[in-house]
Amino acid sequence: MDRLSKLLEAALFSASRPLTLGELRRLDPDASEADVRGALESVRLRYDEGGHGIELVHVAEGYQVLTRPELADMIVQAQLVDRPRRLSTAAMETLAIIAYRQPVGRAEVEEIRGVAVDGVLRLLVERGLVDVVGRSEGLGRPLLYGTTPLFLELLGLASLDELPRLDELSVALTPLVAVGPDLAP
Amino acid sequence: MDRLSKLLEAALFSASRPLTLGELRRLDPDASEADVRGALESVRLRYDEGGHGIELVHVAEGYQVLTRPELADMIVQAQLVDRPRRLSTAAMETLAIIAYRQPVGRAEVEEIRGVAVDGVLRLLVERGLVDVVGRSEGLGRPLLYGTTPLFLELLGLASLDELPRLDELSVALTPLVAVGPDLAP
Amino acid sequence: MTVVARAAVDDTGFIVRLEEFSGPLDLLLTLIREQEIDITDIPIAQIADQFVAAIHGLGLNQAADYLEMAARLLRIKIQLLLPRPLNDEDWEDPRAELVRRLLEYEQVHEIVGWLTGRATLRADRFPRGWTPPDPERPPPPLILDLAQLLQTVDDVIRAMPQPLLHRVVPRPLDVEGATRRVEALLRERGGFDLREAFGPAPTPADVISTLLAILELARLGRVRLVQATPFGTVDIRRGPTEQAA
Repeated sequence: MDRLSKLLEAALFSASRPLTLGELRRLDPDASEADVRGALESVRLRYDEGGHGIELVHVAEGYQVLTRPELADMIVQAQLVDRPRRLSTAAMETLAIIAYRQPVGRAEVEEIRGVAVDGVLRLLVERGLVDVVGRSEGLGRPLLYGTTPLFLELLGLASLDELPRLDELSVALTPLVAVGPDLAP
Repeated sequence: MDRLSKLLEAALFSASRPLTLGELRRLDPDASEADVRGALESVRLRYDEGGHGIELVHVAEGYQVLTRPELADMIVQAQLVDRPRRLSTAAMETLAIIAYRQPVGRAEVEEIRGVAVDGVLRLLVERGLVDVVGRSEGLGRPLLYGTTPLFLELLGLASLDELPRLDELSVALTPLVAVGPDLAP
Repeated sequence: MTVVARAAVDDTGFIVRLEEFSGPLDLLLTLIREQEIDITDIPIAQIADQFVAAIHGLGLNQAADYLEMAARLLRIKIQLLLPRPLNDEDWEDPRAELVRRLLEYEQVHEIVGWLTGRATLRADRFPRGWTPPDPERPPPPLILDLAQLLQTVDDVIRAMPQPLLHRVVPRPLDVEGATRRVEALLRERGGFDLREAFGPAPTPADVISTLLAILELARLGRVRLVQATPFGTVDIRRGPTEQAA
């Protein structure tokens, strides 16, 4: 491996989260973006072709080294690592609505789910999956919520663009993305 | 890499601590201790001879994959390891009270939050968000705290005047403004 | 109906299985799916009764969100029962808004399924478990944002332990009053139509309060709810109830 690839590999190992291209470039001020991309590619190839148990993944607008999925069962069975806990349906529904309608206020989420969401929303913020991204101009200037990079990371998505488009869903309806105080189509 | 080496690599990568030979053997009940030692050796050689930025290290508690020490400085300098941090809820609450009531003494903050704030207050001073701005005329002449220029900088505010006035905040604030003349910013 | 069989009410009548459904729309959609009903042509009378029975059976009859939906369904049911002039072009199907919400919710459901699938796949790939301990170096960059600060100001003020801040809000639901009204009607007549119980020009709060009162009285075995025909009116009668609703 060349020097830059080696450095990138070490940096990706040291960080507990995906690193963006911009962050990786900070490792070597002399390296161009193309250099960094090339070095990342060489790390990726090395893992893939050398039959490694880890791989380089493009996720959450950055890059991260993760173990290969086919090894998970054996590692869990050996009780060396636990799988992350699943979110409740209530939390997933709230997350789904925020993902598609962000920035979105609590009232709109409650309108769609038909229940109060205070507790669930607080949990999602505490877990770092959702965050306050601003305030609406509307009455009482309610807080607006959006998803975080950790949300993408835990779903293995490179960006929000990878979420299924609404017209790809089997339940066709007026676009959820059309943000408005009035939800009527 | 053979199957066992691949599995060892993934387990060593994902475990939160060094793994002993005994733990590694749990990954494959059919593997002998010699098999595991052999596979570990092949992982070690792979890292050393392939010019990787990581290495397999045998420490007192077991085996671990670590980044190579000579790369550590560059990674630290690029400040990639840490996630930018947010303040805890406790710190944020204390900061919010100080921002709106400054100059304010510790006792008053504690009265509002209903808990002791020594530790949190010290943290805010250490992080340069809050500082002692004077002494009260009251009994014991307690220290008074206020926010710093760094506080404004992190919020992107030019001056304290740009903090939204309390009466612009949500409806929940209204009664407070009514009962406490001393709460106005 | 399997929905009701899945849960039981505990002795106190307290909500025991709220987590079974993520909300009233979830329960409603489950009812509709189990019976393979066309979502755009919901037999409201039937579904409304099943919904009321289900929330009662699940011990959800004290959860405001479910009660609100129950009241909404009963209102639609009543609207559909009202005679309407022939060839009335302005007539709007009272179910339309409910159908829209159900479809929207179904879409959310589908997204949840997709997200859950992705999360499950991702859960099989582990990040590095051990990361280096912090050496001696400046603390990581701090994030501070105004929205969060403002939210915190809200939270602090809401949580302030000062009795001065208490504000008395008139309780919108008056279950006690509704209970007295229903009991008075019962004493007077021994049985009456559900709509009479709501009183003249009821507000949504009146409807919910009345519904809550009737369900509570039914639970205590003091009234019996009878529906003679599938699309008929619901009668409230004095006497023990063998089967709730």
